[in-house]
Amino acid sequence: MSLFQREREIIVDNEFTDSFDFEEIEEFVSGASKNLFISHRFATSDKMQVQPRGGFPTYEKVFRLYEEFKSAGVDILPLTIDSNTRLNDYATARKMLELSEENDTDMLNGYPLINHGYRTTRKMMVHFDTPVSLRHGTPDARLLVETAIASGIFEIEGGPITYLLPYSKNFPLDKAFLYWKYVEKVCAHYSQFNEAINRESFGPLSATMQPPAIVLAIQIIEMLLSLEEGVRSFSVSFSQSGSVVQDVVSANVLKRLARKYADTFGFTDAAIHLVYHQWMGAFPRDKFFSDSLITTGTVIAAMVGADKIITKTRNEAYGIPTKEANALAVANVQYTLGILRGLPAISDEREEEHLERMVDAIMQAVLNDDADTLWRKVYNSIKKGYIEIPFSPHIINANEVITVRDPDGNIRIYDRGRLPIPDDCFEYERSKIELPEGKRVVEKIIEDIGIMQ
Amino acid sequence: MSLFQREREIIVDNEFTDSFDFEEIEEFVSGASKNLFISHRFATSDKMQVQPRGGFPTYEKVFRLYEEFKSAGVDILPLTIDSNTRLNDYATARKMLELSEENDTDMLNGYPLINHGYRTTRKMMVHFDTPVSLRHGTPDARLLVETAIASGIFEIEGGPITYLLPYSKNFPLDKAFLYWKYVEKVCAHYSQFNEAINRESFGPLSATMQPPAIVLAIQIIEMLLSLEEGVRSFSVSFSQSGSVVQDVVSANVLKRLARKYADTFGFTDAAIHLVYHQWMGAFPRDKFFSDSLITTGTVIAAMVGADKIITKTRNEAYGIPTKEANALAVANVQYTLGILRGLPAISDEREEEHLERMVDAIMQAVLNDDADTLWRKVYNSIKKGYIEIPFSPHIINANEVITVRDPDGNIRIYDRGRLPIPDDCFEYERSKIELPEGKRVVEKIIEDIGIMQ
Amino acid sequence: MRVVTGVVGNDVHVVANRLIDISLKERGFEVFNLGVNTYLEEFLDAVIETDADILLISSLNGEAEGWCRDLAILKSGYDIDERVLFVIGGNLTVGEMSAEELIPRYEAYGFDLVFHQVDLNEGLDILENRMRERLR
Amino acid sequence: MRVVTGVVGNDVHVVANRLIDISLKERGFEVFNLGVNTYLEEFLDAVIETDADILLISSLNGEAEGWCRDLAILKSGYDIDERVLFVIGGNLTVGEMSAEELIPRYEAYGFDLVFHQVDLNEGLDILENRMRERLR
Ligand code: B12
Ligand code: B12
Repeated sequence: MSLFQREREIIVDNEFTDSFDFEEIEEFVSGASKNLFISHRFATSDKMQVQPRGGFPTYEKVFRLYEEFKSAGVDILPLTIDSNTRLNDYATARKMLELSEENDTDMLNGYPLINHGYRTTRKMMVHFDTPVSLRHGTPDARLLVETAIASGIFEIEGGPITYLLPYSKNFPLDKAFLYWKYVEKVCAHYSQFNEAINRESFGPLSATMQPPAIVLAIQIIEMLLSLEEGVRSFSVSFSQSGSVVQDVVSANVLKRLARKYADTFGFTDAAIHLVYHQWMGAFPRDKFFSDSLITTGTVIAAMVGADKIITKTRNEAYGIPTKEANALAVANVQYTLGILRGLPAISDEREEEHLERMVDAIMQAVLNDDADTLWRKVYNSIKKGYIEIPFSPHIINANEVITVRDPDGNIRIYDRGRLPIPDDCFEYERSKIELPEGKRVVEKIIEDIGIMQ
Repeated sequence: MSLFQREREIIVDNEFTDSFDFEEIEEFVSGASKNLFISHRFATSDKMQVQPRGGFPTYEKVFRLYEEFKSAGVDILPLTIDSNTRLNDYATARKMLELSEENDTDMLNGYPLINHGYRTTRKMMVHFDTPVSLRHGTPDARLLVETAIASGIFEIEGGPITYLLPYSKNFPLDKAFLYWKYVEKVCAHYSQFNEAINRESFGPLSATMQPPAIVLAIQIIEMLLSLEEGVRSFSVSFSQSGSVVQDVVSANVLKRLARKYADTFGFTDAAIHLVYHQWMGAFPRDKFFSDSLITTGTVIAAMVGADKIITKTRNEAYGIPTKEANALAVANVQYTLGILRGLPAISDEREEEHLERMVDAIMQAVLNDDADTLWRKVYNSIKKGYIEIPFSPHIINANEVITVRDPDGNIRIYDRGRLPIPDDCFEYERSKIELPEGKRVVEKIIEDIGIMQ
Repeated sequence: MRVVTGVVGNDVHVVANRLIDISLKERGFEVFNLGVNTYLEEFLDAVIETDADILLISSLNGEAEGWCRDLAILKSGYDIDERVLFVIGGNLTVGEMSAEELIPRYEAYGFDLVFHQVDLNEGLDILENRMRERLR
Repeated sequence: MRVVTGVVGNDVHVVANRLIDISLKERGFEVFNLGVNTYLEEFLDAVIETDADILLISSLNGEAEGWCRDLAILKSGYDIDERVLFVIGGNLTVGEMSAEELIPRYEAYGFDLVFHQVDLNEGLDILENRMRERLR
């Protein structure tokens, strides 16, 4: 038995899991319906795939949620995991699940996949015969991903940076890298048997004033870390920035650079997809305004040419959406995509070159690090502040970069911290910023955070 | 007294009007608040002006409608006239108004302006101190426009073609031209005393499969007919076509050509504005889909750079909207305009040149007609079928042009009838059309009419 | 089978009328289309002139009720065959009203089939079925 | 005046917390910001350590109630000055619940001021007024 296989045995041998039958699971994956694979869907459909978020504690409620989504015309189903499971606290998750089942109220903010187990969960996945995407935010997702794939969930979101810096205060970074290395390997392993398991990075980060240069660099890095372990179907992503042009520029550059870096690293056979998240920041309280914001995001997604769109709901400012509100958003987005015709191909050469140079510069700084492996280079770069995420709650995050919006709504770098971008690029960014006489930067930032409200 | 003034005296001397005091009216216009003039608003604001449609029988209901609009953040108020008044049937309008007042139900589908009279109506206009746009659809709008301006309504929609061919079955065309000549003169006359009275053409026409070449030619013609009589502030318009690129192309060409023809005719001092109508065709029955369609239209309006947008409501497929539904649309449109930032400047040179050549060709054919005045040239051109409106109910309309959508949703000319467009342009149009094997043109047209449903 | 059709009153919405024309012809009816802006008297005249089996009225702009409430009175003045089927469809009220509330009213005015916000071909299918039943 | 602040429980929503920090400082408070992911015990420890006048807790992810229902019991174990003001604000429930239903619950847990979906500065204005009243 290989070392890796031994590690897997240990991981899945847990008092909260029923025994893992790896042989049976491989057989299941080998024979699984192509319809369960988003990688297959991407390969065979030109339509932008519509995917909401969502998960409930009990099997029945998720089942009903999926039915609702299906009748709204969903393309990809989500499975959002509860926060105890995210923190590997399966005991609490079990207790809360039991309470939820007994009292018919939700005591968890998602589906405790480990407690339900793959044998049960698989029934649902096979029943709906639709690709499912695992949404979690777990630094140590090893057992979760084993269970997900065994259940028939063939897309795994996240990554060592994007599921850590925005989601955690002090989880050790090096551990996150190693745990995710395991996840990549498992995904690569199962990809041999049938269509590829798709991995997706989480580009929205903290969803607040993220400069595209940072988002894109992180997307490319997580893609490379994944491809290095053998994954061959990967989605890079980002979220609506608040400026249409900036979204278009980000999409064009991200598509180009992701391909370039994948090829340079020798992964010419990897399929790369683009995912667009509707506005991830603070939503308006008015539900009709939220609808408008959602539709606007859909139009932009179509303009940037995304392969998949991840939807929000009119309840966003309030709380976890009801299944009805969630399905309504899916139906509206599908309707909007259906009526959008004759979209122009847009580009902005100057901005694209500018962004490309910044991303390349960050990538060079990372790749030039002395360490021997890519993940260590990245780890060092984060510690050195070459990479950081504005509004990350994590203690290791440099917290030096400051961004504000220019008059067109583009997010610009006001203070570059230790970001290794060329001086002239930084000057260009600064030149775009207009701070009205007497207005302090913080006031501007507060205003900029709330632009959709 | 001039001949024209004598004509005016006759027109306003009507058993349904209270006596017209022209001197007082001129004084009123001279001293009127600048806020009542949309021409002034256009000159002093860069913001896209948001205007709904709407009108009710009684003064009180219009008052409450305006209050609702104001609190939704409206920029321009509408006054939609009832259909009896449109047909100059003031007796029926009076009866129905009385019934409406007595029974507190609406027996008219708009405001019977003649019956209310200018003295009463002016109170409302002065109270709200906001530009009001007169929406009617009246071939003989002479008395209506006299009353409107005397009331403080300083924007008049319509024109001899656009308020006739889509709105009437057999009203004589030559009469329409002469009656509208009167309207233009009155508008020009009052424009001397204060800011200019704005005239607006109705570009949506029959709102069904209108090819841009026809729309643009008619817009330019109505503009010239108006400027000829001394009007100096004019809005050309068109409605959402169903293809984003086609809208952008139409807007770019219309702005360019309207200016060009105005200048060529010596009206270099005329201010020309662009108005965009949200989707005017068949709406979906689902009200949330209607919201999505409305928001999509708002995004496109912003992309084409309209000076004003005219809104629809989520009730469109059902009936005359309630004031609440109407105001909701205004609020949503304002919200959407508020969050749209960093819009790209789009153009499509090839399509623009192509459209420009078609419009120029139609204009040349019209201008080359033997007649001595522009309105007669236009009149002849319509009779000859050089100009026609698909899906016009009017008996004089040629009804030969057939249009279908290409795969990108652009409306293309399938049969050019007697439209004087160059052969190579027509070939280009035809080359874009793809009719699936075995599909009949009518099936395709039916499908194309219902694309937003 | 002969059908007289058109749009009643001061209504200029011609699009559905054009489609009805096409669809009726495709279904094998002989169609006399009076177009938009047609008054009730004109419809009844045409029914008699053409010896039609069906009168199929459209109304879209919400005015239908005002124009049709006098149908019964008017009918009695004409010598119209009992067997002529009176059909009306489109958007039959100003504002919003449920079909349950609306249909009985129009039936009371003298219509045999009433289609409020019903798709054209759905309505014409029902019409054809009704005519087939009659023939049996 | 000293304020201890932070986001309670497993909640990582840091944006409001950063803004609260700035706004409190601007208003002249001495701020001890424990950041996100802070447990109730840590808050109470900090109040005692810093001799704070106000404890201002945020919660955004809907978990607040689970973490705060034991406040009273916990408080009794500490020797906390009667005069310390307990404030909580943010998005205080999973899903939707009206403020009328929600505020009394949190008051019962031992909070003096409860702001559910209330804007930051609106809340801080009220807080300042309350503190001024006390000083009188
Ligand atoms: C295009 C349009 C126009 C065009 C018409 C161009 C033309 N000459 O045809 C223009 C812009 C000129 C126009 C003008 C007006 N319109 Co208009 N218009 C529309 C719109 C947007 C689409 C109509 C259309 O063409 N649909 C496509 C065709 C294929 O479908 P349809 O007409 O809905 O018919 C379907 C069914 O009803 C059915 N059907 C029709 N007849 C029959 C008969 C039978 C037997 C059966 C079974 C089925 C059937 O078949 C069709 C296909 O399924 C509708 C709103 C909507 N539906 O989205 C408003 C609408 C019909 N208009 C309306 C009004 C009020 C007007 C105006 C009075 C202006 C105003 N105050 O706003 C004017 C004046 C018209 C007049 N004097 O009649 C109202 C009617 C209100 C009501 N019923 O309460 C509507 C509903 C809009 C609204 N919500 O206010 N309009
Ligand atoms: C950005 C965001 C994120 C980012 C956070 C990045 C970061 N590290 O900060 C990311 C994407 C990582 C994220 C993750 C998650 N999020 Co989140 N997120 C949001 C979002 C869209 C905006 C929050 C924000 O930054 N707003 C801007 C700031 C300035 O405003 P604010 O936080 O709303 O606070 C205002 C007031 O509440 C007030 N306030 C706050 N504290 C206090 C205190 C006092 C005393 C006073 C007076 C006022 C006050 O002041 C602020 C300004 O007015 C909200 C939805 C929304 N509001 O639109 C959801 C939301 C808060 N998230 C939610 C959830 C559930 C999650 C997740 C669990 C994932 C999931 N299941 O979907 C995770 C995990 C987080 C965790 N473990 O805690 C839910 C909470 C549900 C509930 N309460 O019922 C929300 C409401 C979305 C939703 N409708 O589902 N999220």
